[in-house]
Amino acid sequence: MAELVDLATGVKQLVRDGDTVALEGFTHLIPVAAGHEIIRQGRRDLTLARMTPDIVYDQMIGAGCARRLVFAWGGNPGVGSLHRLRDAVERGWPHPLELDEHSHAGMANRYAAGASGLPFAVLRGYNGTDLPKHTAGIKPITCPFTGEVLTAVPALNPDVAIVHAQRADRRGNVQLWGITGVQKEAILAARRSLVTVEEVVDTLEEKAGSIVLPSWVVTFVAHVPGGARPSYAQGYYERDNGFYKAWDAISRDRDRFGEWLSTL
Amino acid sequence: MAELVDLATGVKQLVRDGDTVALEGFTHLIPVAAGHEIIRQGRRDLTLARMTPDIVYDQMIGAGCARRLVFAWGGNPGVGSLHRLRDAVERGWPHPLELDEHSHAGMANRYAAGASGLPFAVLRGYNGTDLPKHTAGIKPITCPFTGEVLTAVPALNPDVAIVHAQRADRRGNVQLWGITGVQKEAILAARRSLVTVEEVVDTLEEKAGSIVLPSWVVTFVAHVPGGARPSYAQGYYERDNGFYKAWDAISRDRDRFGEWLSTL
Amino acid sequence: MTFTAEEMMTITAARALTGHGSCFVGIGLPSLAANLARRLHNPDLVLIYESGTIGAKPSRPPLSIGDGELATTADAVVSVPEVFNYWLQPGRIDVGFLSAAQVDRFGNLNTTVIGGSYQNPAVRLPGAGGAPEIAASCREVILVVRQSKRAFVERLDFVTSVGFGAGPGDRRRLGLRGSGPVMLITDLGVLRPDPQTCELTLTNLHPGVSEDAVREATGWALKTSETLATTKEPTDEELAALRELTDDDE
Amino acid sequence: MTFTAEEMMTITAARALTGHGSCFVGIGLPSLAANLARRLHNPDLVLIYESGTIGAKPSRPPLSIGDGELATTADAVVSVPEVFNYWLQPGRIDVGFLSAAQVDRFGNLNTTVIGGSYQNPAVRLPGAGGAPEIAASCREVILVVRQSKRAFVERLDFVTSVGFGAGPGDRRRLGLRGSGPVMLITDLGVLRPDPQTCELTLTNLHPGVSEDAVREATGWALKTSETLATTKEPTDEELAALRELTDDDE
Repeated sequence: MAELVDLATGVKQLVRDGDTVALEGFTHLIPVAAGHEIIRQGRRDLTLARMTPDIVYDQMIGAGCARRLVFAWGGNPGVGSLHRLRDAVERGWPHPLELDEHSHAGMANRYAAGASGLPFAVLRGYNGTDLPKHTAGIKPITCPFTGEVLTAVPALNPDVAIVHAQRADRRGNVQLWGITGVQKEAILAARRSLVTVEEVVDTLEEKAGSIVLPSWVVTFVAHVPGGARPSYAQGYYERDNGFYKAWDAISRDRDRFGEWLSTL
Repeated sequence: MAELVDLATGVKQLVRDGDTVALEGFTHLIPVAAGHEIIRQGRRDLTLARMTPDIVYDQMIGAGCARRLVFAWGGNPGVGSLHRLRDAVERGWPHPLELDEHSHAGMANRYAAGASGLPFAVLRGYNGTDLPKHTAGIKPITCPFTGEVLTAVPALNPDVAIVHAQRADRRGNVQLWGITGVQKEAILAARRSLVTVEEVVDTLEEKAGSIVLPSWVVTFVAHVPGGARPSYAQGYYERDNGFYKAWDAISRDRDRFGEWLSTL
Repeated sequence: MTFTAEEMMTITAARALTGHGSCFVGIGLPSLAANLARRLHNPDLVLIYESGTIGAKPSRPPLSIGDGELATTADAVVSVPEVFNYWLQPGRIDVGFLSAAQVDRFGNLNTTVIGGSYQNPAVRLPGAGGAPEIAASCREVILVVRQSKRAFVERLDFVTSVGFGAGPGDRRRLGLRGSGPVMLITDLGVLRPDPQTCELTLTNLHPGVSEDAVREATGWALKTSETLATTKEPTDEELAALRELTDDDE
Repeated sequence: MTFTAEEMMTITAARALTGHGSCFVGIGLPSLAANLARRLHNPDLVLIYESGTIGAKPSRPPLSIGDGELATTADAVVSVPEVFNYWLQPGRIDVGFLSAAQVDRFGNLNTTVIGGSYQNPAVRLPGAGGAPEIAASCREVILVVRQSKRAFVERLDFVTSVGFGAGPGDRRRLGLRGSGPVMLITDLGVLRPDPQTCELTLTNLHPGVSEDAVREATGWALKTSETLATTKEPTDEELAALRELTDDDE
């Protein structure tokens, strides 16, 4: 059963240097506060996995937490580049960043295979692209019935998955709704997990479009209101589009980024 | 976009002799009325697919509609045998029935592969059992990353999928809730589809735990209140456990079954 | 209170769920036993039915694995592909409960055909359902079968679900990741796999049952554990709870 | 009304969705054009975003593909694995809309790296996202790229998504089941694949644009269709609807 802890304790107990850590949330419910806590705790050499690294991963990469990035799309949605990610890849600052690069379909299937206890997933994907030349985890696989050649990608089983949700009950059952992305798969694929939530309630009420992650598949739940800002939490707060735009200027410059980091 | 039709028209337009037809609904929302209409229209040589053939398939087999059964568990839940199914398999009455026999996990994955446009699915299953000796669609497949040997099953893409749902709107969008089984996969895997519904409403209201099948992936919707009886439709009526028990006696005997059939 | 062999079997099955977190439940006696365990000594036991209901808390034992009350009381209702792929297959469920028409000394099960051939069987049984993957993937499996020479056979007519296959090492060779059967509960006693040979061996007699009676109801040369014990009689509390559950049943 | 090249491009893209049933929408101009089409001439167009929102009906173009309004107005919200596996991959979506930093004469796209090597690129772009599978699986693909020599290149620095590969027959050889790019809409005109060679060929000039201007903004020896036409100017209705949509945007 999931234990209710504070954010610092949850991160400290779960995230170790060198771990593969997935912070998921597809535009919605991005666990930003947990990412900041990982920065504050000074974690290093992480393999950071995420379908769409956005500004929280830009921050973690700029802060020097990451050795490797597992991803499909790294940008500031609707704004432009992730400048800390680019600085790491293009100029090795603050240190070089290895890439394990996939497509969205590939990443989604990697998590789904991980959640399913399978070593790989099969999809129609990557054929004719240059990705298989640079990403080891893309291989052909032949259908034993039709002979058709498809693509296999390896399961992604993070050491730690972290997601943000709208609410949990006191027993640690977690409920989220709206765009729920690949969060269920990330939690079920991971060895350990942390869910930050807007609210802890006595009883989860029914809610259309919601999914529930039962307490017994979650390690820790932490009450972190606003923990998804500047992304949004449907029913709680809107996306802070202004900050996404402001991040472009903050992150372009190493010194301005350093100033931002010192305030964290 | 799905067209609203009456049941007889829907079945007539979609189901042809020799088709592979899947009537799905896992205990809940079994499309019994549609099965009866197939019997009345005298369809023959059907390949009937269903995870859990229960009394509606017993009736269709007894009526001589089926040449082949694709399934995982054929019984009268909580009661016992399906006597018409047994009579067909054990004594070839009214004519022999070929079996394409899987496990639940295998059938669920076959539909999921079908819905995904893949020729096969991968699972941990069947190893050490006698099923692969008798079912052609069970083959080993090797993980290209770990070398582990798993099991592949072929996609199931019915010519026609038929399901029952609580309601649809006038544009043909379908909503169902409660235990939703493998219905979405069956509809998405099929070439053509029919959904019978308890109610046709102007607008679908939000409903916790519901799934929506958009109109553009459904061929026909037919308004058939009570169309899942004697199974149940959550929010509309309960399971008629008495009929499931009564079916045991009706179906044991060819003559009593014939009498029942003549009243259909 | 006096009790029947059937009640002793169900209560033994319920007791076997002590300390377990989650249970993949088939219909019939397993469902009854799992619901009894929730009422008696394991209120937090998570029941998972293959209809996709996770954490169901039915007030009465359901007649089928897809009863409406399972959905309305569940923590989560997921699709059938999801319950098998995301929940059962990865081995995250502690206990699977299975029954069968035939069981052999290695806990392999037949629910497919009896007699004749596969194509032309004397008796066609319902088939596999979820059993092969429950037997493969749950961390532990508890078997519940009424004991008779017809059911406890030297050789299965069909292997639907694997216990220990042909003996030690077979589960690993077959890639089955759960540890397999930990006990076979019958209306006469309890058999457990021998740690060396994996052969199901008599470890418990239910009260009033003789070793000979068990032997006569077994189709193979049954071995008896050196530490053969007698099952504790059902307590009044256990019997009362069980009867309350079954009285509800029509 | 007067109009900008950007407006002409967006309106051309919206017009291209006439008669289509469903559209897999990326963020930015594709989303704007798809929402414009819904307002103008295709109110039933089903918009599918890779965030899992199927049948979204946003009142204003979303800033990101995961905006809350997409979920609250959608017919169905599904998981990200499901939107790719059950909805995109089987080829049930009519049109995919894609843009890119680089495009070549066969409509192949680069959104990964520019200059240097993959390991040490001069410019690291965001990467593939959903594009490779959108390009592979939608029945048709519409490309929208602002035209310049930097973007319209002889040779891509990286193939992220496949149009026609190296030419006729390549899509079939690669197992890509959609029919590939049907048009490339730019701020200067429209290119369509030649039916024989698959090479993108100039078929339309936007009003006031010369063939030479297009040629100069193209990094390969651009061919012109024998039936070169001029794009119809935006109507007042089209411009009004577009400006209403973009004025809403912060």
